[in-house]
Amino acid sequence: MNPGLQHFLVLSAALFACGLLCLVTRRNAIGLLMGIELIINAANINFVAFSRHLGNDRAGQVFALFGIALAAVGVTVALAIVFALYRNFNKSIDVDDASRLRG
Amino acid sequence: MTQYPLLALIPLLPLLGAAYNAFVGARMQKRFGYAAVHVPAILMPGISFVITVLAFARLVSLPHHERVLTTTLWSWMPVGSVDAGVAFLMDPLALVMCGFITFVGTLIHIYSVGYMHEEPSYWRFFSYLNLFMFTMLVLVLADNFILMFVGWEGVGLCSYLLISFWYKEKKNAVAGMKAFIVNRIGDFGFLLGLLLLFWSIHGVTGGSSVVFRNIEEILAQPAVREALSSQTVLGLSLISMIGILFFVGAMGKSAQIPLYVWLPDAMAGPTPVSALIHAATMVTAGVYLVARLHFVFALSPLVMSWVALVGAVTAVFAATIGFFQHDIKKVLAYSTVSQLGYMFIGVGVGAYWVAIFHVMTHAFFKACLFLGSGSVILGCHHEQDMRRMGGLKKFMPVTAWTYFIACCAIAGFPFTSGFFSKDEILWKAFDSGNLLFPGGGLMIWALGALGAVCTAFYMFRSYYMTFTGEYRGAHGHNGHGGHQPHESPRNMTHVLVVLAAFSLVAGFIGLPHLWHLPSYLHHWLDPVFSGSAEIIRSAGHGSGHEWALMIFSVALALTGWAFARWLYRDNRNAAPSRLIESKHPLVCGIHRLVYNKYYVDEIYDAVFVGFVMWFRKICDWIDRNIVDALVNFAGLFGRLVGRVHGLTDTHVVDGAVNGTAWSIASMGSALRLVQTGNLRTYLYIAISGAIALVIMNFILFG
Amino acid sequence: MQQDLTAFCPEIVLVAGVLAAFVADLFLSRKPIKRVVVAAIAFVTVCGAGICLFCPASSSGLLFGGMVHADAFSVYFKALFAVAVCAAVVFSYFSDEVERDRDGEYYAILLAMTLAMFLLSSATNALMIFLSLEFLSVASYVLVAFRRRDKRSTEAALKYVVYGALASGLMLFGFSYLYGLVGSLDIVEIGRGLEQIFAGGATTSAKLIGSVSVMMVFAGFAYKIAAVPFHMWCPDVYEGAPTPVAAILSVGPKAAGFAVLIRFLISALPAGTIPWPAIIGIISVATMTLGNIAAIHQNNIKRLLAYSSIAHAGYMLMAVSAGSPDGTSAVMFYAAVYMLMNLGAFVVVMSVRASAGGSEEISTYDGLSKTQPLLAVLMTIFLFSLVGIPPFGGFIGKFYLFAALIKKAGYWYYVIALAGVVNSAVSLYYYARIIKAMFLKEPVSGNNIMKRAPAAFAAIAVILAVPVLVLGVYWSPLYLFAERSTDIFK
Amino acid sequence: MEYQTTSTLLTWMTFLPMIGAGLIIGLVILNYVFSLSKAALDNVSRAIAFVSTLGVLLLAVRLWAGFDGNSTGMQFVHHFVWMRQFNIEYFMGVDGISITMVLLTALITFVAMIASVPWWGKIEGQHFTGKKVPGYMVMFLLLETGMLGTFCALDFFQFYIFWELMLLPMYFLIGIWGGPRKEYAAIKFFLYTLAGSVLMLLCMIGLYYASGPSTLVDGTPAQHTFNIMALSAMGQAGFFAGAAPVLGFAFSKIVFVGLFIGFSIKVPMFPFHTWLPDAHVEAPTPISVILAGILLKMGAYGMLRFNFQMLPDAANWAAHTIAVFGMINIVYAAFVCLAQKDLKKMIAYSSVSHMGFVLLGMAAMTPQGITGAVFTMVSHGLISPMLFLIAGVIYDRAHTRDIEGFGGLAQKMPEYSGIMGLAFMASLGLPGLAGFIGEFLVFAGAFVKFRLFTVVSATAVIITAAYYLWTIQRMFLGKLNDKWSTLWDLNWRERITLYPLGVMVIIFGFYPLPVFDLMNKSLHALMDVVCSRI
Repeated sequence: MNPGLQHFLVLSAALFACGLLCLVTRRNAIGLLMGIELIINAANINFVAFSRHLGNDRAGQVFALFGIALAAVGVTVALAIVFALYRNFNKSIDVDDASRLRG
Repeated sequence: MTQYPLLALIPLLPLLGAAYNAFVGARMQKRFGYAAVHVPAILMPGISFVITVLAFARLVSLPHHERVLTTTLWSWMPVGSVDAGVAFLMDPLALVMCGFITFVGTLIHIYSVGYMHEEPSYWRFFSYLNLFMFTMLVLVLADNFILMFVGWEGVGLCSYLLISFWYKEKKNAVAGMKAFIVNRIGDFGFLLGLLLLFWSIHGVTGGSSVVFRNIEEILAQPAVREALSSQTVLGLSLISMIGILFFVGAMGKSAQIPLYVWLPDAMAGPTPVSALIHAATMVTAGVYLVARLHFVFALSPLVMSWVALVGAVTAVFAATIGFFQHDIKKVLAYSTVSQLGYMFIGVGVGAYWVAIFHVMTHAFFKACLFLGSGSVILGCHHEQDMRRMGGLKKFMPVTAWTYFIACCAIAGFPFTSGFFSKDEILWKAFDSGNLLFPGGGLMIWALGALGAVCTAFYMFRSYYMTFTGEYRGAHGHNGHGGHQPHESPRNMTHVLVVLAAFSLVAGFIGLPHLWHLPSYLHHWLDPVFSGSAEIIRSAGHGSGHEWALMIFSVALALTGWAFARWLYRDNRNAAPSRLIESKHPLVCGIHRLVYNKYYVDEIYDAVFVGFVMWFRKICDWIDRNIVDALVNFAGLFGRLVGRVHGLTDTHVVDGAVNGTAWSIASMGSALRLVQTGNLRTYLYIAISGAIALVIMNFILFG
Repeated sequence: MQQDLTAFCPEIVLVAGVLAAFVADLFLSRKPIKRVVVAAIAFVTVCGAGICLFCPASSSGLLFGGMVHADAFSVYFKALFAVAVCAAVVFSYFSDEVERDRDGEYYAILLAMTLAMFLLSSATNALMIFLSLEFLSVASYVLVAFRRRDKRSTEAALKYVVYGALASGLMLFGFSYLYGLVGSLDIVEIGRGLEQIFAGGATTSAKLIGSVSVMMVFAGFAYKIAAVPFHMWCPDVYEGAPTPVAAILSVGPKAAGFAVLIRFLISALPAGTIPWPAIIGIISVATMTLGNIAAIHQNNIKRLLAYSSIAHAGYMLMAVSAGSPDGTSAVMFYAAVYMLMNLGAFVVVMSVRASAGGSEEISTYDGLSKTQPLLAVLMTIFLFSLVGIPPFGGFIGKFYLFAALIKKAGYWYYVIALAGVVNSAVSLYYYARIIKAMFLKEPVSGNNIMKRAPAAFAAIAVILAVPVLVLGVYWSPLYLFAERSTDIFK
Repeated sequence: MEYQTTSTLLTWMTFLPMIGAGLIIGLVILNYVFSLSKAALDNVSRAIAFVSTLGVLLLAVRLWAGFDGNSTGMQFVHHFVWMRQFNIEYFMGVDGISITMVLLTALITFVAMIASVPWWGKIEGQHFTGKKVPGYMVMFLLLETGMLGTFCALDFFQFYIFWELMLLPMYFLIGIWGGPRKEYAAIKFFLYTLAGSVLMLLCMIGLYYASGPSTLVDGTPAQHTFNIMALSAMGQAGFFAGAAPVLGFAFSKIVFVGLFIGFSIKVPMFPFHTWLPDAHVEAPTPISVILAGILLKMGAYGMLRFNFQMLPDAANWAAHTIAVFGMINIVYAAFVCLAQKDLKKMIAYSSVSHMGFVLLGMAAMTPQGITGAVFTMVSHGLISPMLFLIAGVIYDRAHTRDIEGFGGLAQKMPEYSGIMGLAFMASLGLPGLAGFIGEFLVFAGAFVKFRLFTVVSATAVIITAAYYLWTIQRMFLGKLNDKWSTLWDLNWRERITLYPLGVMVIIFGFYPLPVFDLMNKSLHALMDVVCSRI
């Protein structure tokens, strides 16, 4: 049987959960970015599923497209910053090292 | 109520004198010598005395029942029904008081010219003396309670200033402070009595006043009297509570039993001060108050008997202490306390005019005694201990004779003023009918009689110890070299002679009715006390009793004199010294007890002063540690400020520290721990925060 | 369509400015006058955008098919952003923290951020909101990370990026569900749809999803205004970022966040749906209290100002929770006054930092009244205004916040007002610590060899201090402007 | 009720010091251009401050001459609309209640001004009168503006602005020119008063929104108002009784308590009084003079003007508790005075005790009680400055305030001991001096309503006498402590400040009529308002 709306929602919820989990557990900066990507793509899936469910309402798909674009933008900037992190924190992109600002 | 503007001058002149000496005195003394100081100082009370005589003449010319002169300067406290004004009133009672105050005051001013002649701050002494005259005259001439209260505490202030006149010694300052504070306790009672009287009248009649005459008229109405005696406060009827409170004020000022402790210490002041303030004038203010408020006291038999009883007990108690005192001024001080007890007996049994009579006569002979002791002290170069005097009759004949006459007067030898006034008081006590319990009069009379014996004994003891026998002075032996005691200068001895004369003559204006001779003073004071005359009932003893009592009191005086003469004349008799060294427990115990004034001072210090000092420490600790800490936002501020400011101030920080269990500051530092700087903890908190938001949304808003 | 463009002219000017800045940076690279030219361009464009705002066409209505609503509400906020960025351009120019060689890009990105703020404050479509929010965040990530060789700047940027990404991811996810429920992206339709769901007997699961998704969307906004559960990034970023960036961050994006939050709450969540005033009230109390209490123990001045900005976000949220037109105008008025005070304070921080060799400890302020009296007086004006003491503007702002609350006269509103009052009293303490250091302490011997900071900082601070003082006494024009622009409720 | 502008005297009086302050600031800025010598700058700023305070004093005399004692309405009104949106008006006026306070402020500030000038005798080391004089004078003048504004303001918003305007200069005056623990004292003072006034802000807004319709001065109608006169009329007409309950309690009670706490911190009342001793001990002498002379009266004035005039029903409800706190103030502070070692701290606690009389008198709400309370404010306003000047004199010479450290000063400084004796006697309420009249009237007034409290408070009369006399005895009488053999007597500057106050204390002791004439009518009108509520 072809997948209905619920299946997509379950998939996106799962993706969302993985993203959150990945964000919280990963020590590696790149790993965090992956988590972020997962969350945004989960939302995109949602949008596409709903636009299909609402009778091919194009707004959802447009939103998904923008979502992808903005995800890309976000990741590029994040990678630039991770690169700066790499250079400044003697070759380590471990997030826990970068915790000197506290209190 | 005839207007008599000169009245205002009587108190204002001494004030002028005081101001002159206070501001200009020091320079005048330096430039023009002592005369520039004491001449105006003496002149002012002198003129007041002259004006009093003029007022007397004016009063006599008025018909018997309208003998009141008044003058109002300005309205002082026109608030609500308190209509107190700066107004003076001269009625026969005030005239008598004003008369002997100005007369004795002027004499003592003259006397102190001699006594204080080498004192550097001479001007300060006379300015205080004049200030005292001003406050005493304001007290006596005031026509309302509040102006009287100004005089009342004003004399307290002047006695404080004069007692600690030689402030270089710490004990004088302490004595002055003690006098002021004990007086202040009395004034506390006076104030409460005044307020209770004012508002209870206001409660009953809707309108009230602080002027004596208005209150007397209001209290004359039977409805008001019945209402005041029916309503009760703290179990006592209203009128008796008012009476007791006023009597507390009188006790404070006139040194009766509980509040007499300041008078013996007040002897630390110069002798003219003791004579003027602590013998003749100020201490009689209490008696004057009770006499002035006769219409209040007469209404309540309970208060009458209470006053009489306190008077009697004080008379005997103070007299016994007088037995073993060595300091001549202390003996006289205790005799003053005991004589005041007699005056209060007189007022307590309703014989107001007799009490005032005794006040007047006492003013004369007690002033004479004190001034006599002053000239003795001056003669023996500031030696006050009788054991180191003796045989001064040879060196100071005039002082000796005047001292002897005054002793006879105070002991009550026949035909002396003391005899007439004290005997009349004892008779009125014996004959009084309206004390609470029927036998009351007799008991009061008995105490009075016992007191009379003791008075005679210790007075003549002091006479014989100082004036007879040989001179035991430390400087040089009898008859050659060293500092011989010398007679005081003329201006002092003349005053002594005048006073001695008056203490003999003064008795004749108040002759007892028994001798069917006109008693001018009784007739003169009658209109003042007519208000409560019908309430005072006598027990109706016949004149036979009066004769018997008169003879008995003369006998008492003679026995007292004989005993003293036997024990102390030319101190040949060894009995007194044996008594002191005796090892017998009972005798030795009693002697030490009486000699140390029944340890009353020590008890007061331990109980009252001790409590106050302890309680102040508690309050201070509470203030610093509990109130300060609790209020500082639950320790936020204190602990925070303490730590951040690096203060080591133990009080503040300790207090704040123990109040910090849940202080905001400690929460603040907890928050800093949460901000670990670790990115993942941030994300974790963000996500849990979102989840918490969602859950809260459901729980609270379903 | 043509009519839309004329209304869109402020944004167009900004786009032109961004492009001009980038082009100028490329062509004039490595020439000394480049800095001046680019800065001038930036300044001119922002002023141009500000002026265009007030031409008649600008507040005409829904543009680009409902994506953007150029109404008086957004015009007010755009004017605010214009002023803020003008000041930012000037003090960035004089600040030594912005690397001289690369500051061409700095101004370009700054203009981009302004554009993002303009869009965010007028976005009425979910897509537009997400797009402008993401655009704003990205621009501010780059600015925070601008000092490439500085460890703290990088660390701050990292935290900002990851935290921001998570928050916007949450918001996106929330929007997706809202879209699914309501079928439209326009917040007004969303509002109508939600109203039907919550009013009509729709299934409880729909209500559940509705409220969860709204909460997620709210998470996005809360991150932007640094409200309590999502404030963790704020102290670290403000401390790490270069001071001019921290200054503009504490004012620009925060005000934009409030604009979009208010717009979303008012239009997307009408009365029947979610009781958002209560939720916002609870969050405001939590934000205020945390901001104030955490600020007490700070020794770094920028970190202290960060917590103070969180506390002020809490005060503004307090008025938002009132939900009445008064509340909104109070927030807008307070946003303007807060912008002035906070920028002023940051300018003084920059000046002291410049003259004290980069130290940001409060102890460097010891005895400032002796070494630089003018700065000390200006800082006192700003700090006492931040506390809300009458003769200054801050008090009037706070007065309106409390007035809005008490006018609602609900039991909980009094509790929130009481919390606000206690917090502003507590806030005195940490502000006064700085004043105490400046006036009551003697300058540490080391400090008084301070080299003179650029006079421009003092000039800017004076320019900002004057309105703070004037607003304390005569504030009706600004209040009228704020009141007129709450028309979205009519 | 319409109050059209009748005279701008009060505005001139209030803002003259601010103009002076502006001049000094202008002078300081000019100093950057062509720098004068420090001494010249100091002296010019002292001159400006002196002229401004003198100007205010002359205007105050003009006010006293023009004030008509037997009208209960507002006089010297200056009234115009300030902020139309929130119906905020600039409304200045003075009536029986505030006239005495305005005159007292003008006088005491002038005396404090003279005390701030360095005395021409020997100055050793960094005396506070030599340190940063322009800043001191600016703060001093701003403080005076704040105080005068607070007493004359009749618009609640304007009152609140002046009330807080007074805080800033005070913080700096204590903080910069104070004694060793000045920071602690300054921040404590600021925080306590701010906490109180922040509560007042809420009550103010609550009252505003609960107030009914009224018209502004230029006739435009307004649904709510800050105008105190209008609010009082509404309060007396029982308008606030109908307002919605707040936090579960009746509106007027909550507003009463809020305002009362704000004012009682200033009075200071028992639990909130701990800031006063610290502030006094650390503040320089002239600032202590102003703090004790005027700032404490603001709290009491505020209670009269707001708590009693606007919310009479709540006033009756709370009268009993206020009396209890008044009693505690009197007795507790008297005992704490006994335990103090520092002269200035002792005087501070005695101020707390005296302000307890004001509370007791106000709570009694009888004609004698309220007149006594306001007269105590006036007499304490004269006596406590004298006491602090005296403490200042000895501190300037010996640089220590420890009472035990002295002894036998009367020999070295007779004139000083004389004036000190007068001040101490007046303070312990000796009849014939100003202190007694207020005390007696308060006792008379309070006796009929709270008999027990009055009796307990009356015992404090004894304790007050005890600690004053004990201080005199330890400091002035007894053997001269040789350490102080080099002290010199009063110099002319100290005489100028002390003798006028001493003369006034004596005059008002014997002839208080002028003060009663000024305030009796209005106070009794206020009293009738509150009493008619029982």
